[in-house]
Amino acid sequence: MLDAQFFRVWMTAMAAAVEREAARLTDLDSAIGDADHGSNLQRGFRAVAAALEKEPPLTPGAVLALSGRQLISTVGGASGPLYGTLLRRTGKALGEAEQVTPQELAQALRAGVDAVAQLGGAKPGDKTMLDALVPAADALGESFEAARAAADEGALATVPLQARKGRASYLGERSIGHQDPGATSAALLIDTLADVAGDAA
Amino acid sequence: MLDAQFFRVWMTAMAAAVEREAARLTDLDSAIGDADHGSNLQRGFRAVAAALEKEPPLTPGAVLALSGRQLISTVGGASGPLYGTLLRRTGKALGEAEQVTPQELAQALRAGVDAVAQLGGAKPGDKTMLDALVPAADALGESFEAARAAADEGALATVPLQARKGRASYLGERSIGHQDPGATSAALLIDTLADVAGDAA
Amino acid sequence: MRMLINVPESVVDDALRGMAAAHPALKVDVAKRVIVRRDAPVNGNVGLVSGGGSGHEPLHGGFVGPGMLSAACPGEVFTSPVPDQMVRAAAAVDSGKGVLFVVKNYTGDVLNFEMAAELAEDEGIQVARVLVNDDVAVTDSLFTAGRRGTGATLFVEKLAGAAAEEGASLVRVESVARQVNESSRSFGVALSAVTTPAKGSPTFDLPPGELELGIGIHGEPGRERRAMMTSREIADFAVDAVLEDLRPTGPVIALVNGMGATPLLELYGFNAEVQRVLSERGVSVARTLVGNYVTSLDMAGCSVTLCQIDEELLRLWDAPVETAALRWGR
Amino acid sequence: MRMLINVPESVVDDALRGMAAAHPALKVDVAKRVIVRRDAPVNGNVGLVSGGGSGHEPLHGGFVGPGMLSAACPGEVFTSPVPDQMVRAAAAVDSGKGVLFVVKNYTGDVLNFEMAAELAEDEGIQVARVLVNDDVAVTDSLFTAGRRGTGATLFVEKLAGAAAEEGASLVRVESVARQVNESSRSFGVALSAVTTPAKGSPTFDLPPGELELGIGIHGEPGRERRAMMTSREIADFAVDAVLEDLRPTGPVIALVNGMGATPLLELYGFNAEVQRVLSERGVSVARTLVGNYVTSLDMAGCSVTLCQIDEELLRLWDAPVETAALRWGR
Ligand SMILES: Nc1ncnc2c1ncn2[C@@H]1O[C@H](COP(=O)(O)OP(=O)(O)O)[C@@H](O)[C@H]1O
Ligand SMILES: Nc1ncnc2c1ncn2[C@@H]1O[C@H](COP(=O)(O)OP(=O)(O)O)[C@@H](O)[C@H]1O
Ligand SMILES: [Mg+2]
Ligand SMILES: [Mg+2]
Ligand SMILES: [Mg+2]
Ligand SMILES: [Mg+2]
Repeated sequence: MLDAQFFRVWMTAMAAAVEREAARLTDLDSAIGDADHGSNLQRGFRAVAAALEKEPPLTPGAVLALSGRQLISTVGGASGPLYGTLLRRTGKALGEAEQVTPQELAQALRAGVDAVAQLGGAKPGDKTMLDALVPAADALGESFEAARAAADEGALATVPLQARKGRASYLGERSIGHQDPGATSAALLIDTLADVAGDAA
Repeated sequence: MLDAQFFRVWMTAMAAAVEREAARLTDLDSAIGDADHGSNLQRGFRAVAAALEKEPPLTPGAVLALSGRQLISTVGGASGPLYGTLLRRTGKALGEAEQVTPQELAQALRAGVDAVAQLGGAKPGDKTMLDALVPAADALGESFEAARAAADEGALATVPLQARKGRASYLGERSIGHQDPGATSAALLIDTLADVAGDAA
Repeated sequence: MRMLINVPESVVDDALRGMAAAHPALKVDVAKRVIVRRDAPVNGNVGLVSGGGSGHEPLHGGFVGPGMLSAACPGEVFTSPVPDQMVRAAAAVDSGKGVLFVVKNYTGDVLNFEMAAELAEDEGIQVARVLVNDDVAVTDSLFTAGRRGTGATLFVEKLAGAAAEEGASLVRVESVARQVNESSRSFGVALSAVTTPAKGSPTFDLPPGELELGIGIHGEPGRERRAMMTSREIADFAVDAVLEDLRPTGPVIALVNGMGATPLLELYGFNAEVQRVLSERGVSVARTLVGNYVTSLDMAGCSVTLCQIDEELLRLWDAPVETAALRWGR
Repeated sequence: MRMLINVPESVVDDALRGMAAAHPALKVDVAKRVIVRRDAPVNGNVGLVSGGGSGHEPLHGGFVGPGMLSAACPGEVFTSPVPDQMVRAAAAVDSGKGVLFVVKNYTGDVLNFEMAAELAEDEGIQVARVLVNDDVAVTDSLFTAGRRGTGATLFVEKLAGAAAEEGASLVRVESVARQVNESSRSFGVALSAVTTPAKGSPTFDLPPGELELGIGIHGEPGRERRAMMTSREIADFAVDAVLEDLRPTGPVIALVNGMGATPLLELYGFNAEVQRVLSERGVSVARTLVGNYVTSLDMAGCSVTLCQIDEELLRLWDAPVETAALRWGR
């Protein structure tokens, strides 16, 4: 069972991962975007970590919902509302339970991912974060490690794609050959989840 | 004896010399000035050549006076009024004679150089065109070749000087170690005079 | 890094403090990142709010004031602001007649303004939104996020702002804004890449002697790279790209815009070429604005925006405006 | 070369054609290179004429109009104009009350305006001249050409222009101009060199990570090169350099000026630091102007100019002005 503590650790670990990977995410974004994805998420997850520390929510759902709200209020850009919605809607789907099963998380994540797709209007294959999130949500029912593998693979698979959403779409065919920054950070989010689950096991 | 034709050839040869050396003059000016001395003189001596061709003046004095007026009306910058005054006042000093001796030219050039010193307020050693013009005017009484040597030497001798006039003076000690562009073009003017005199001889 | 900054993290806050000091006619909330005209809310007037990533100055903060925007929300550099800012701005300028959000068509701006509109309506503020999407370099199709919002933003903000200043209803101000956007098209060219404070090096590598055609205002590379072109050739290319899409049937207002690092001397020279090609194409130009208005930090380059006008839009263009960056006609 | 030009030779002519198209309130004689306000000569008013090398736009042409310059004479890039232009300008604006030449203190400008003054007086025009020499980076001594004219030119042109617009006599306009110059000092910093069209490569080599302190506006290197400084450090250095020379005993107007390629976002941030150090030094700031006004083509960098004012100068500053680049208060 996964409790609020588990989710707080996940979010904090994600904040640390973003610090570590920020430059790489920004570099990816400079190739086909506007060179801010790393600093965007840095700003957001620093706020998440601070908020969770200040007043730690007591349920898994509340942890994610608070994290999502923080992202919405601090990130801006495309990734702020999208990641914010992902976490908020996943949190909402988890309800008020004090503990949740990995299966329940998988289902809730699916709801969060659907909300991202609805908000941004993207589909898998459009070279966005969904290319990592959708397969990860699918695989999470199986295991954390399967979700990690699916997310990583999904992120890598964005390289040959032509972007159809977000700034990268302005480049047309010139977006081909670069890995999508949002898919990369989404894989980081799932990787971190799997790390935390591995440590907890 | 030097006639109007001699002076027209001198001015035309100077126009050609400026075309040839413009990039070098501008480079010198970019080290301690504003990178325009070459193009300034190019603009001016093209206008001189065109004016002399259009309505060739009939006396040495008139050739130089017209040339000076052209420089004043087309060059701008520091060198426009200074070179313009040099030629105008040299021309004026030559009077209305149809032919002049090298001695008369030397005297007239001295008057022109004095006018430059008065207008710009510079003295030899200030790292300006005067560092070539003053010794050249002094040596011209002796021979054209002596004037050439004196001008070239004077221009070279500006390298170790600290500028006290013109833009280069803003640099303070950083002007040391660079040859003055105006002294360089002044040497070019005297070199050209010596060339033309050599060809005429 | 050749930047006049302290640290990348404080660039926007520093700029807002500097704006506050320079423009007493603006209320600048540095912490909350909202720039509001001092006399807001203006009784009887619709509020006009825009915003977007920083780095495009004077857009948007420089356009706040009588006759143009009521408030602006600056985001981080090249990052759209967050909904909290827009809600705060809407609350500050709403006189009860409602608020129009002017949103440049970028995924981030669209999503954040969308969330803000919902939140503001929850607070009882009537909100309408207009998307600006004028950049013909991006095809408006299912395969892109749609045309970007660039130079036309200035036209929308000026003309809708003039309507709002006259006391027009929200419906009317929105319809002016929509008409202006639909009547405007832009095309941009970069002679150099952008260096953002966060990244500290150019966002793409553009060797001297080459240029990017069809760039946006966020340091994204363009659609195509070519060997350097003359001002004349660039004007032909950009104006024709705009005209092909706009197909104006009447006079236009022209914005000949610098991307930030192109000297005004060059921009004016470019304007001469823009006017030449417009006259060759039989397009009559009612008004021309030349300058750095919708910029991309230290990018060298330019863009051309044309807005086809009718008598009413021309009247609104000539109407008084009193902002940091645009002023006339009082 | 990353320039938006046709050929280096036509840069100034092209720009003048572009100015003419953009500003119907100006009479631009492209061939003769004179920019005159359309209603000149204005009966009963002294004419105010300035000029200098091109590449400093909007200075001077952008400051022609009611309340500021009557006419401007643009030279080649970084090259002072020729006397013929100034004489023509003087003749175009003289209403019989005389003409004041505002001359930046560079050998070229000084000599050409001097010749022009003689020629204009031969034509029966009464001419006075004021030298602007505000740059504290250059020691005003026998060993230099004297302090350069930089940012204070804007103050002289605005304040003397306001006096002229009110119908003040030539003696009075000249004395305002002289007072403003004596009450103003500047200091400039470059973060990059300049590339002139004629040369096509940077006028000096400034590696990233270094800056030049005490630069002029013609791409000349400064007095000293240092490792890159923060905005805060630059503000301390520049403001202190100015204050040390000016020693103001009352309020000042501050011009926080961009050299051309520094983004407005950075300039506003720099202004915040300038205001901070001024307040730390106990100097009160009555008005602040932030923007690219006295530029050096594509140079990145900034300058600070302070002008100590009295009530009369403040009134003249606030007086209406209506030019391409400065407008307020009508
Ligand atoms: N419509 C969309 N749906 C899903 N993800 C998107 C969409 N648009 C952009 N993204 C994701 O957002 C990422 C960019 O985020 P970021 O750089 O932070 O924002 P911005 O593009 O506003 O600068 C992209 O790499 C992409 O994965
Ligand atoms: N006061 C002066 N007296 C004599 N020569 C001068 C004076 N000031 C400048 N010069 C000369 O003018 C040259 C620069 O000319 P130029 O570059 O054409 O003009 P500018 O300095 O206006 O750009 C200098 O190299 C110097 O020789
Ligand atoms: Mg981005
Ligand atoms: Mg020079
Ligand atoms: Mg962004
Ligand atoms: Mg010069």
